[in-house]
Amino acid sequence: MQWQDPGTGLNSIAKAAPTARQKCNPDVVIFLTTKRLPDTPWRVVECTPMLEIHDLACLRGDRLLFRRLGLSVQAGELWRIAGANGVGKTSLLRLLCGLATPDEGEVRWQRKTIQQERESFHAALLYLGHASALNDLLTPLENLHFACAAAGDAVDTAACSAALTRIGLGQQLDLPTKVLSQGQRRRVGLARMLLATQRLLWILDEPFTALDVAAAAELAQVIAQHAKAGGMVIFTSHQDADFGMPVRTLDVGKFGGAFSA
Amino acid sequence: MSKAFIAVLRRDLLLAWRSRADLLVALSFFVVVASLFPFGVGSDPDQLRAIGPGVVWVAALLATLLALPRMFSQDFDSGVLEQLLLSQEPPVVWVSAKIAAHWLSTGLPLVVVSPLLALMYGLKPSAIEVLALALLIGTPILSLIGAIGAALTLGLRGAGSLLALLVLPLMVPVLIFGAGSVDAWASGIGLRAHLLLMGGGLFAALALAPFASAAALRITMD
Amino acid sequence: MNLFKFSSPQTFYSLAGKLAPAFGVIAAVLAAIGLYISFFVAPTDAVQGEVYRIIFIHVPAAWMSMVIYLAMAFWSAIGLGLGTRVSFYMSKALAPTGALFCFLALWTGALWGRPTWGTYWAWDARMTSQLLLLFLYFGHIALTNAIEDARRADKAGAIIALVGAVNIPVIYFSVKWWNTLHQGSSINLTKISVVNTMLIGMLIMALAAWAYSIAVALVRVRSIILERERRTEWAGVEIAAQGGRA
Amino acid sequence: MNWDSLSAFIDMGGRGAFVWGSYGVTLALIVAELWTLSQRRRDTLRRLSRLQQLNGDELNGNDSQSS
Repeated sequence: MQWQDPGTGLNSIAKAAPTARQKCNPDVVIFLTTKRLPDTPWRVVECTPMLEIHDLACLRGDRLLFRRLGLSVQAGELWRIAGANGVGKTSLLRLLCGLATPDEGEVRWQRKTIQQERESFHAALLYLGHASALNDLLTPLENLHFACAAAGDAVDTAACSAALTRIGLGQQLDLPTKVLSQGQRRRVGLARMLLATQRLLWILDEPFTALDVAAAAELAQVIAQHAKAGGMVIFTSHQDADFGMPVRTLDVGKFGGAFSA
Repeated sequence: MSKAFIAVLRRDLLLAWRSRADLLVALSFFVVVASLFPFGVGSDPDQLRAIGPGVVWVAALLATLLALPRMFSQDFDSGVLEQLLLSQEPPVVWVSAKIAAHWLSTGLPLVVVSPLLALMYGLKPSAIEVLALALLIGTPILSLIGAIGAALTLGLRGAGSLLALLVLPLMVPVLIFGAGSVDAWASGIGLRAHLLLMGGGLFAALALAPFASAAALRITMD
Repeated sequence: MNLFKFSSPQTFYSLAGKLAPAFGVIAAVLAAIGLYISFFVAPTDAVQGEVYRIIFIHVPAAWMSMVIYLAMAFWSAIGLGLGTRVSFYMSKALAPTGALFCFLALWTGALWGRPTWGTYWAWDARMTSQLLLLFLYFGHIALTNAIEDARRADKAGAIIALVGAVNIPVIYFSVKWWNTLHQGSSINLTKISVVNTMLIGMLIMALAAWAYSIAVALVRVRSIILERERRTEWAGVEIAAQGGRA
Repeated sequence: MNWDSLSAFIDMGGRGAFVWGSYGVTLALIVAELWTLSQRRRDTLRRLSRLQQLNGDELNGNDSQSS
């Protein structure tokens, strides 16, 4: 288990700072925040996690889904959110994105809460939810192009159709999305990932659902590539996939509510 | 104009075009409701001329109301709204685009068809112009106010009737000045005051309603 | 189980429990004095006769319905701005009483109108705005009840209360404009020659209505707080203590 | 004192129905509101303490995770 004790998360970082000063080279490590101390000639590098979750609690109606949930994610890490149905995996992902407000605790992106840093956080975030975010009357190409443009990515139609062709939807570019199968719809999301590699944090809700073996392998490869390039991926999944790299696991069930009034 | 605004506006207009059959239904509703009144109140030309502007306005109000749930519900169900909320742009930008697209696809056709109905009610050509002008200024206000209600009632059971209860009282001032402008013009008082007030109302609604709708959408999605 | 450590609902709960009876007593005393003045001190009106005595409830009810809506908007703004849950609870607790006074203003207005102007209902600016205000109350209550998620209901209710409050002056002004333009029913509401005792009676009745509204809202907010804060430790204790007696 | 007798008081100068109609409905609605308020408090307490008991039983047994 990699999750930190939420109460002491920041303290342990502060304590770790002296060692970091000796070991890290500020010019090499990209994803670390650097700070100049007032009385010292050198810069102190604090090995800060990019995304920190502190003491998070989530209520759904009358049920307490989880509480005191803590997690810190650093660049290059791959996290799988595990837990049985209904423990609040999707709720957790929505909290991480800032779509929902936590009942307690907070989510921090580069040391600031995601509410304070909304714009820069959302610029660095790709979230693919349970719903496909596709409109049935538009073609996959139109859907993908709109998704990129609405998110604020400058991606032209050619790049969109190239991405769709690469993941095997080259024949369906100009068909309405309603004729696509579930797996094909999911592939549009895969294409969106290919076009969002510059976004550091990917949060994916059940990305493997409805994908066939080949597409699932391709997805695993895309995810692993993103993490190896310094990105972060947090996902939920019921299937096992081979990423060719270590996957850390957070079991939401362990933070389950002790009561449900 | 921002990228997200253009993207949302273009997409929503494209979608409106692809589902134009639905829009025609709302437009036919407008025409049918407005043509029902003579059967209820009789066909006395003077009376019809007197109630004409009001009838057209009430029908426009109801037709707008009928089309309002469509503004967000499809995107709510399909997850597009979630994606839009995660956009870098502040929500008010794309909410404005959605309201604009909604008015262009449902409000503007009402304005275009209204002279036809006014003719059926025996309004003079100049009165018809006044009515169309008032609708042109007034229907965007209806869409703007309606957007708040549509965002608040998103995904609720009985959203349609709840929406009507919420927004119709708020739309009364628009109805008063919209229908009143024709009377004012006909009685020689002049249009200026009415149109200025409606224009002011439009600016106020433009300045406030998108923010209120954006806040309402955030609350609904939370 | 000290998870939701917000003290303010708890403090407010006990504060409301202490204040509500006090305001209830004030309301009862003021109403008694007000009723005595309205029936036994205030003289018969020269023009309208005895029927004008309806204004001792009509006018305070109309005032109250407006004041309560504004109070709801005020609490809503505070709730949205500061995120204090108690503000939302107060806003919700005030709505039914506001709707009640709004209906009473309409009802007594109609009963006053019939003998005075020969009609129960006139499309008069004040009565029409009052009717629209009643619709605003209905909309608010219906919306907050239709939303199952309590937090969403709080905030959605707050937004519609604020939008409504912004619209109230617009509605009143437009209805007045419409009324003067159409000249359909010009009713002069100030036909009574107001004497001092009438004014004092009306003011005392209005104060009684204020005290009553505060008392009722405080009692209602206590139920709402218990319902919504039931997961907290203190509410659990309170429920266990009071529930046995209920 | 405005009234010669009780019947004059009730008659209200011939407008008794309107005056008492107003005051009566006001009184009735206020009584109804107070009654629903006390009912509401009692119902809330009863329901919540019932839930509390149920929940206590559940905690002593196995905490279920299904939704």
